[in-house]
Amino acid sequence: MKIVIDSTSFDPWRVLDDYQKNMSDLDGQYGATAVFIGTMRDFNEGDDVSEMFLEHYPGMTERHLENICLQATGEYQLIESLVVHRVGAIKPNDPIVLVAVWTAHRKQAFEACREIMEDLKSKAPFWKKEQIAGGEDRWVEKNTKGY
Amino acid sequence: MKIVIDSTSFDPWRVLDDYQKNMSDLDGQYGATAVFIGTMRDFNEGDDVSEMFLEHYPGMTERHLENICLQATGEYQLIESLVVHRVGAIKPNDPIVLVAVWTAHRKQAFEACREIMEDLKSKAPFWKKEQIAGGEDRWVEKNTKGY
Amino acid sequence: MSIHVKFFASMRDLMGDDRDIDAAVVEQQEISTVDDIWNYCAEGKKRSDNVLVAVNMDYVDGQTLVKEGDEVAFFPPVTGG
Amino acid sequence: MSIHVKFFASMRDLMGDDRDIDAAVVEQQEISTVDDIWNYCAEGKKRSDNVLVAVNMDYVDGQTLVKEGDEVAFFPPVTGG
Repeated sequence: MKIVIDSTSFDPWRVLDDYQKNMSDLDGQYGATAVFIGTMRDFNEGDDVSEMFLEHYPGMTERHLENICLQATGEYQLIESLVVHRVGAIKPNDPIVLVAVWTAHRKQAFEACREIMEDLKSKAPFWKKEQIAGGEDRWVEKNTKGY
Repeated sequence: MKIVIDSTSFDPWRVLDDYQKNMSDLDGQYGATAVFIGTMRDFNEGDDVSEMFLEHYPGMTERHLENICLQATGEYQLIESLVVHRVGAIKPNDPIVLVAVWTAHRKQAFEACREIMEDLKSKAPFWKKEQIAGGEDRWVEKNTKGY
Repeated sequence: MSIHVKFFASMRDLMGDDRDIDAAVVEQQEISTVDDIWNYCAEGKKRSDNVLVAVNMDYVDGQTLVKEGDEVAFFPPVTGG
Repeated sequence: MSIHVKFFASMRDLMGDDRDIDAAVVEQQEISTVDDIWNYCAEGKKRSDNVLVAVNMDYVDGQTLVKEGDEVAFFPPVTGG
């Protein structure tokens, strides 16, 4: 299990490759890997968004993400899990969040990955402020529905 | 949309990296990527499995996977989708299947990825034959439940 | 022209290799459905309820009509992924 | 010892920067719950129903008791991911 709060851009496939290479003692045990990646789009609610700032609550954010993963590990028998989340200034097409889980079977992988994401979206202390093209900064007020 | 039937081992993270780099005209449009990877374990139903052979129905397999992705594209507004499936001789820890979808929002990504996998598992013409350590080859009779 | 019959995985172990049924045999034996094809090839072997059938690479059921030039495939439940 | 109060995102725009409430003030003003902290800091501003509160980085509600040394945070609904 690993939680990363990253203030610089990350390459999700490379992060996954590196993480899985360090899991080689688990080779042959996991049959399923589910991954979700959230990426910054260049529009939101009808406006062009040129940049975004992601604020978090240092300490509480890490602690909350750890708790989410610990709970999912018990509930879904996760073999491994990884969460990476960007903070700071973000440009369109930058990855914002990566959630990955490794399990024996696919049912657990699908369900755990989605549940971790939904918990993160609804409870992990992050806040987005958008820079609208030709407009003022605005705090994002709500997330899109996950179910 | 791309369907690949692969008779040699593939690196899922590299495949994803390459595929997404070729999607650069879609940068800024997709906000969600969901990925599932099925990997060969070294045990099944209590036995050690040293090797596996994956047979398919050339022509029908590709056609069926294309139909699954076309249907999911319409139902979930997929921006892009990719399915890679191994055939032939497979060793433990080899990736067997990769399903990836790109969408505007996460709900569609999670649901489409899982539905494509479930359809693939229940209808795409592939058959596994396991080589049991110290035993005979055996055809796998059924899959584990996905829901 | 003939009907091409294919067997996959454990179905091949049971039924043998792929085979063609000549047009003359199709006519003589009055082979018109998927079930007829099975009965012609099976030499009395029962077809399990879970056997899947495809004609020209589309799933069909046993009552589906077949014609010369068709490819008819019988196979066990799939186990990919 | 004092109580540390933090505001995040749009809550900071509304309430200003983080602040410490001195032990003497806590005693004098009889500040014992999260709601008391808000009322002391807010100068009459109403707290919206969707404002989240954490004490020492755990989510709590307004009736939660606070003590000197605690870190109390107020913030709007989260929008990460």
